[in-house]
Amino acid sequence: MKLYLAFILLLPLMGGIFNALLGRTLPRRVGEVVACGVIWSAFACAVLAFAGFNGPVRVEFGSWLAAFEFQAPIALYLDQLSLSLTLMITFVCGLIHLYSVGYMQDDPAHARYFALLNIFVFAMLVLVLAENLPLLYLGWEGVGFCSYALIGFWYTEEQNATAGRKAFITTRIGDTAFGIAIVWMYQLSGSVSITHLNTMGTLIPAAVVTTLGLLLLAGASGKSAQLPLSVWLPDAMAGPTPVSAQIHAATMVTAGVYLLARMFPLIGGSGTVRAAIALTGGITAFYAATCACCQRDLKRILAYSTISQIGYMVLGVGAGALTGAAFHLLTHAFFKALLFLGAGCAITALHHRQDIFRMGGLRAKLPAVYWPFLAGALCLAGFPLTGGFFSKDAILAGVAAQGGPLYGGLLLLGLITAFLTSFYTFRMVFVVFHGEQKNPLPPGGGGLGRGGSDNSAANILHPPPHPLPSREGEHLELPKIMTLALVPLALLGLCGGMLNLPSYLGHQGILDGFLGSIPGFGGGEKASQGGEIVLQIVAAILSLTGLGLAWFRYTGSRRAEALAREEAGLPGAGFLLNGWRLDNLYGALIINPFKYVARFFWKQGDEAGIDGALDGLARFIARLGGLPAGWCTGRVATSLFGLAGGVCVVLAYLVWVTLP
Amino acid sequence: MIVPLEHILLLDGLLFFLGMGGLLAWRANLIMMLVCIEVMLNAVMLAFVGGSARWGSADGQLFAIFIMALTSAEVSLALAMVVYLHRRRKTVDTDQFSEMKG
Amino acid sequence: MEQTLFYILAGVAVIGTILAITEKHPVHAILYLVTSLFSIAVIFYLLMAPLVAAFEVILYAGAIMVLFLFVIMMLDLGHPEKGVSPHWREWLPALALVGVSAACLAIVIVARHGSTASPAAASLPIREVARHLFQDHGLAVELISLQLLFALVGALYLGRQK
Amino acid sequence: MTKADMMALMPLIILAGGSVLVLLAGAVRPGGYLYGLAITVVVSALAWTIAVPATVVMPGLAITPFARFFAVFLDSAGLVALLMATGYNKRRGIVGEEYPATLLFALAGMGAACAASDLLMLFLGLEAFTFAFYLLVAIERDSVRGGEAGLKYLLNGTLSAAVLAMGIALVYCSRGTLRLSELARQPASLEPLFLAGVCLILVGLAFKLSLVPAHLWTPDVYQGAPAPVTALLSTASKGASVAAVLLILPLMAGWRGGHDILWCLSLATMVCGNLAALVQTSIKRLLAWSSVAQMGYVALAFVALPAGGGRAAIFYVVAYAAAGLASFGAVSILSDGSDRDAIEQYRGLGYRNPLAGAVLAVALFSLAGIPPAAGFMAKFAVFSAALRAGEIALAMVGVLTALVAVFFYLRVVVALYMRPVDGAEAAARRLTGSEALALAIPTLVTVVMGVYPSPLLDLLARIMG
Amino acid sequence: MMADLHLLTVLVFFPLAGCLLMLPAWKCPAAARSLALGVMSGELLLALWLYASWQGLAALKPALPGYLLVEDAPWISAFGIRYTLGLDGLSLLMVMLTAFSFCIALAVSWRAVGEKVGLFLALLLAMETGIMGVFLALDLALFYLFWEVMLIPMFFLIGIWGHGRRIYSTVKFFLFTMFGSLLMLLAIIALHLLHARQSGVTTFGLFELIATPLPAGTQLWLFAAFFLAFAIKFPLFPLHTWLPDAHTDAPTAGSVILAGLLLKTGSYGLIRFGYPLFPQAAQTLTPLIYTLAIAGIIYASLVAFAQEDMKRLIAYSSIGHMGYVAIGIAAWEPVALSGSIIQMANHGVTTGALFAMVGMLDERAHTREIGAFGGLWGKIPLWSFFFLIFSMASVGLPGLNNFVGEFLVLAGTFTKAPLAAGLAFVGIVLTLVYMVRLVQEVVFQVERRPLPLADLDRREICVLAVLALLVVWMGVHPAPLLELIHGPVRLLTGGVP
Repeated sequence: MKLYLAFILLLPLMGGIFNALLGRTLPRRVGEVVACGVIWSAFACAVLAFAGFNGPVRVEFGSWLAAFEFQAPIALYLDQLSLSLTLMITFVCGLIHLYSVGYMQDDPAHARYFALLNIFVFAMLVLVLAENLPLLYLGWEGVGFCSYALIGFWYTEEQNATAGRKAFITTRIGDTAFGIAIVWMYQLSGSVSITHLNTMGTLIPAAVVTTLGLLLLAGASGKSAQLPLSVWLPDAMAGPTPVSAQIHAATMVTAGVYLLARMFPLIGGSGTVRAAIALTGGITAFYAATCACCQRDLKRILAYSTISQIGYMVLGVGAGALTGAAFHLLTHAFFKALLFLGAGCAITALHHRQDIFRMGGLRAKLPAVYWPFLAGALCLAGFPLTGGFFSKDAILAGVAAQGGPLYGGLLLLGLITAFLTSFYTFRMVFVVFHGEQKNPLPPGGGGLGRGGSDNSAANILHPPPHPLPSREGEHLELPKIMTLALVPLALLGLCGGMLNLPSYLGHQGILDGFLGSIPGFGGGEKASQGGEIVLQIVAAILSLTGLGLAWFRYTGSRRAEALAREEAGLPGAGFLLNGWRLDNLYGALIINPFKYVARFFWKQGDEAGIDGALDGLARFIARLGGLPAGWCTGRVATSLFGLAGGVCVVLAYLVWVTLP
Repeated sequence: MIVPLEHILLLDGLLFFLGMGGLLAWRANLIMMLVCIEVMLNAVMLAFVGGSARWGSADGQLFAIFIMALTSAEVSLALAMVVYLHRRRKTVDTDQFSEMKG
Repeated sequence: MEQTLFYILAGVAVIGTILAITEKHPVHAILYLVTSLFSIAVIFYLLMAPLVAAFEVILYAGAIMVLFLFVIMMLDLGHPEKGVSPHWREWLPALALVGVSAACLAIVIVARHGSTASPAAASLPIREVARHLFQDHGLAVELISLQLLFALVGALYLGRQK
Repeated sequence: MTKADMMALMPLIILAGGSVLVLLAGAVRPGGYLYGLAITVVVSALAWTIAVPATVVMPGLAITPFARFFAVFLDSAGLVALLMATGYNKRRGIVGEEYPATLLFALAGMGAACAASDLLMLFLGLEAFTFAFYLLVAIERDSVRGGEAGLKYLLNGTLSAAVLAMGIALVYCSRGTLRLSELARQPASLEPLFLAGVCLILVGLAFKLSLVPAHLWTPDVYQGAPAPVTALLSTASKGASVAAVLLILPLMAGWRGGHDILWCLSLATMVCGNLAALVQTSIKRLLAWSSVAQMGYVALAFVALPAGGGRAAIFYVVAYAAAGLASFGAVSILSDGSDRDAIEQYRGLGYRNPLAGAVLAVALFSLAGIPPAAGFMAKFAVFSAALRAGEIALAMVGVLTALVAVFFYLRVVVALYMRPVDGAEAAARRLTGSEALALAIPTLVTVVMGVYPSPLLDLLARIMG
Repeated sequence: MMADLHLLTVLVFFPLAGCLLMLPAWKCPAAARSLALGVMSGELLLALWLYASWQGLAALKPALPGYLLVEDAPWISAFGIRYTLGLDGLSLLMVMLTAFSFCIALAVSWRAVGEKVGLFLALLLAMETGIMGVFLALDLALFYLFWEVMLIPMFFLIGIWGHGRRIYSTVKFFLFTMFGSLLMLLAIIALHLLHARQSGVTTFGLFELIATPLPAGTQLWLFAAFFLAFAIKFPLFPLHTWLPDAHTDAPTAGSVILAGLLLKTGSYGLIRFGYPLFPQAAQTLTPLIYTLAIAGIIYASLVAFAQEDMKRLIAYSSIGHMGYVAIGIAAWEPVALSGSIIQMANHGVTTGALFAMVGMLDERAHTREIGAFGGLWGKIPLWSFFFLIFSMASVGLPGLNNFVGEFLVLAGTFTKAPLAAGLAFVGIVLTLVYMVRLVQEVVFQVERRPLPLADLDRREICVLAVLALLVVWMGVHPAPLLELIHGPVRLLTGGVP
């Protein structure tokens, strides 16, 4: 097991280093083979580990941070949760790597790309497998860095680089809370081992647990793009599409969910924390779904949907439905990767155009993309019997089982969100793949529709990274590997439900059984079977309604009118398009004051204040020097006066002293 | 001792400070400044002679004689310098010799 | 008798000095000063220092003052109308400074402990003084003679025309 | 006078006789060899002082280890100044036997002052060397400034001589003796008249040490005098005056007021000297003000006399003298040819004339009290004495003014090394052997004293008993 | 046996010997360079050899508990000053850092310094002696001597080979540091006198003086003087303004040494002298130190964000990073202190590397204005690659070196002062903000001004590769270093040897 784990981690790392150091000099193919090879080998190792798995193991490789009682060795912890995530990560990422070979075939910077992608996988795996929090933090920050570098991959565009920076900084704000939580836990228990900490729940005062939980929630919000730190994710779509798939759908954003689930035995003891988690998740899910309804950039729709779906998972964690959350995490990884990759195919085919209003009718032109994409969309929309349906339902059932006004409200919110999800998903599907493509492009090219986009979000609809020769009307030939990679994901997405069928279908779900033994996962009230069935029926109806509404609006004769009206801008659409204008809010509240204060401190604090005071002091002293120097007039009489004055003063002093 | 030492000292203090006052005031004429210095040194001699008389020791008188010798040496050099400077600047006003200052 | 003489001489010396240092005409000033010096010489004599008194007359009132006169005449400074005598504004700070100092010194002198016990010392014979001078202060004599030599050297050096 | 007395006095006799000899030789045959002759005289006096450890007490003079130490110190300074002057005077047209002879006489006077055992000898010694300096300062007859400087020094000097003599007279009137040893034996209560006398003596010596307020002549005289003369004036004469003060201070050892006077002198001198140096543009004036300031630290050591301040003062003045000789020596070399005096004109000279530049830099760092130069050890000694004496406030002021001092010393260093040379100037003249020696000796002393001051400190400890 | 070799003396004075040997090689740059290289690498080898054998040395149990090597000889007996050098784990780490940084400084100035090469190298060597002395001296007077000695070469280095307002900067640097150290000198003397008064022994030996019982008020004043000197070197807000100027205007080698070593002397002094000598006073002032350090972190990070000059930005980042060191010291807790010490080494490597890289860029482009660059990844990828690594190290990315120090500091500090540690965490975000801005504007985006830039040459690659390896090694496997300082830290924080 130690060997497997070592390989799982080392292979991607080595691949990354190999590509970073040598990738530029070696033939392209070598780099690609190495990059994909290491991930698949890691997957193989994961499978082997799965096969040999018989209970949680802790493996220590060496010391890392070791100072007195602070011990954070390089130690891994393989249990059911980390194992299943490892499997998922290596598998999905493997597919994404393969896909990338096709997607990036024209990009000269492939070495950097694959190096980062590999290191990203490594970091994610460290995050998942870490036994102690500092190591987890290493992975945590590692994915942050890789996402930064990958989002800004096409760095020549300022927006891309800025988006990367935004992602890095925003997630780091959350990380800070996480970091504080780590050192706090160390202070409380003298240890940073996750397994040890999870046994401490009862020994720590409730108020402290609550604070810790909130700190962890803040950390998770950063990585998982939950409110209020969700703003980075939509912008992060600036990166290459496989990157979006890998980072912002399948792996990195789930880190927060993973963290909360991992630490649930510690923090779940506090009702406040649970409620806060659930509330964050629920509101985020709703928030992102509303935003997704109005987006016109294909990838941004998916981005908001990701936020929304992660919101579900967080909601699930908050409701104690950890298994449900994990279940949704897995299925979401499959179908969201699928959707991104499919979207990538479409975008590639359209010369890196992402505005859905400029698309249409792709069903005929790209059938190999359409059908897997549709499968993904069905999952996302929670179409009955797909994987997404079951997993989302598991969460909602968990919420329902909690009862009470708060969770009741959240359930309602979740259901509305489900409806919205279905609507925007199929809006996307129908607009992109059905109907006719809407040409011509506005003059000047660039592939951007500027109509009605008086908002900053339109800036994110970036032009192609590498200006391609204008071959309008033509579609690029997609490399086969790109479309092939969609197939397994589509199958997994559709059949993902098999992983954990609801118990009313006869027996305990696979995941329920598998994960149940992990501390915390067994908990959470189970909904009654009847209630669960009712809930599923409601959800199915909502999903279908959403689908129907989208069908009604975006196909056939109404399509043109709807699109025209949306392009002109619906009332309130700008608000939703810009994600409730959170960016503007933060800009006004934080960023601009920050810049102002920075400059103020520099100019007024350092230069005018401290330096000015010191220079002034120096000048003052120099002026003071003029006094004794000015006394020296050069006339003899002055110096004689000095001497005589000395005599006078001394004698006067003597008189003063000796004669009382 | 014909008079108390204090009286001699008072006289000599008076002369000494008269000389000093003159020295300070007569900045316009170098010769007069030297004259004033003579007055001062003379007063010092008076003090020594008074002290000698008070204590009955020869040291005071000898000191006075030495001062006299010293004075003549200094005056001769000083007057040479007056001549030297007067030759260059045609003045004995010491305020004129203030090229260096600050 | 001697006491009275002392005070008269002291008065003469002070007045002579005051006149000397306030006189505008350098030659007159020198003459006033000579007067003062003579009276001081007599005081020296009264104070049983005949040798010093003699030197005072010979050296001070004689040689040095003549030297002054010589230089004044050589440089043709004997024209008071050309020279500038100190303005009262120049006298004022000088007098203030000096006045305070003199007053302080006077206080110190007057406050002297045990002032009354002034023994009337016998006059030291000149032979005794001379023996003292060359026996105890032979080195000082050498030093001062060297200094006189260098006064000569210096005066020659500075006075030499190019 | 016994043979032993003669042996002990020999250095003084050599110097005095040497000065007459030089005068005579110059009268017979003028020429540059006179400097060589003078150097020989100084070296032999120096060698004699070191080689013949005699201790005699005569009326007026007491050849004690203290005096012998100062004799060595002063003769070395004189030697360096002579070495410096050989080339400088030739270039500046100061010919004739007067210069070396007067210098030797000055050394003899200083030696006498340091060895004085009564106030008469002290006075005569002090006046002898001051007198010699009247001539030396004005010795450059072509220079307008020389004459002016000579006049200023003369007038101030005679006034201070009068004050000093007056002080001695008062002391004499009060006690009836001139012997230092008898005067230092203190009665239960000190007579005001006596104290007034001592105070006046102090003021007279303050002139020699250029302590505030009797310091105003210093910048003018230093600037006007030829650089080698300034070097000697600022070092040896200070050394002799420090010795004189150390001889005088026991007279008022038990008097609190003496401490207060010195305290004020020290404070005012440190503050005024360092502040005024800040605004100087002429390098000689800067060094002059700095020497004023340095004497403030010496005065600080005087304040701390009961706590080992005497040793600190001597150490300080030796360190200062080494640095002062080095700096004025370097200035005399760097300024030659032209009348280079403004700091601005020294830009880039550190490269044109590396040895002189480096020596100046080392000297300035020493003056600034930055290790490993001797100045640091000197400040260390002074401050530790001051703190031991409980003078915390004065030590703080000393430290802060030392910081100010660092600034103006650095200004010169900056000019030497960090400003571009303007214009293409002729390559530097090669230094003559004597000049190089004159630079090397004080620099070496500065560095060695800074790194390994133990021997000197131990020697001083023995001397000061 | 090893004590007989006087290794510490060699360590301190070997560079000085090299400096003197430079005199004959004055006129020949090539000879001067090879001489300096020989001396510096010899020094590095010696340091590394000491490191390799430190456990053996520890087993020999020299005179002082916890020390590996000690040398002691009378020096200025009149003042009670002794020549005492001692090497423990903490010193050894600093010695290695010193020897290493000087090699780096030499390497980066190999071509950059074209004129007065002999003088330049002589000054570097002289400074190495001074800094080595600071890290090894155990006698307060000796320490002070070295402390001052190291300033002079730096003064010349900045003043002669610097850029911009170099004279203003160098004088400011000198005066600032002198200000603090002069007061420290008084405090040292006062401590010595107090000790002498109590025990009758005149000594400046650290361990004798530690034993001096002091009344609280006195202790506070003395500590304040020490602290001022160290805080200026650190530099702590608001005494930091010399640093941006000095760094910006210094030549590259100067910046490397300044950042790598001179700042460390402040923290080293606080650890070695300040806290052990005045424990109660330090305790009293701890809130102040926290406040200053955190204010410094936040303030410097904000100001860094507004900078337009790359070097200045990195200079401000130094202030922020050293703030963590200060916090760790203030906590005076084993974990935090270990973190601080490690962070000292880390900061030396990382920031030194960043300065070196900016220097390389400056050599090529003759500007350091952030606005002049852009898109360097496309133009000089190697440079950009290394720059990215070092800047990520600087922001404390786990797996790279700075994280180790910062995290240990924060973990340790949190046990003592949660609020301080929490606020310091905020600083991490701020660090990221300005560093990422720098990276983005310089490395990414498009070229803003056409500059003739060539990528790194072989010498530069070697230098940076070594640094990068070190950055990674110290980030991934800091255990040997932590082990090295374990003993000293335990002793310092009150453990038994």
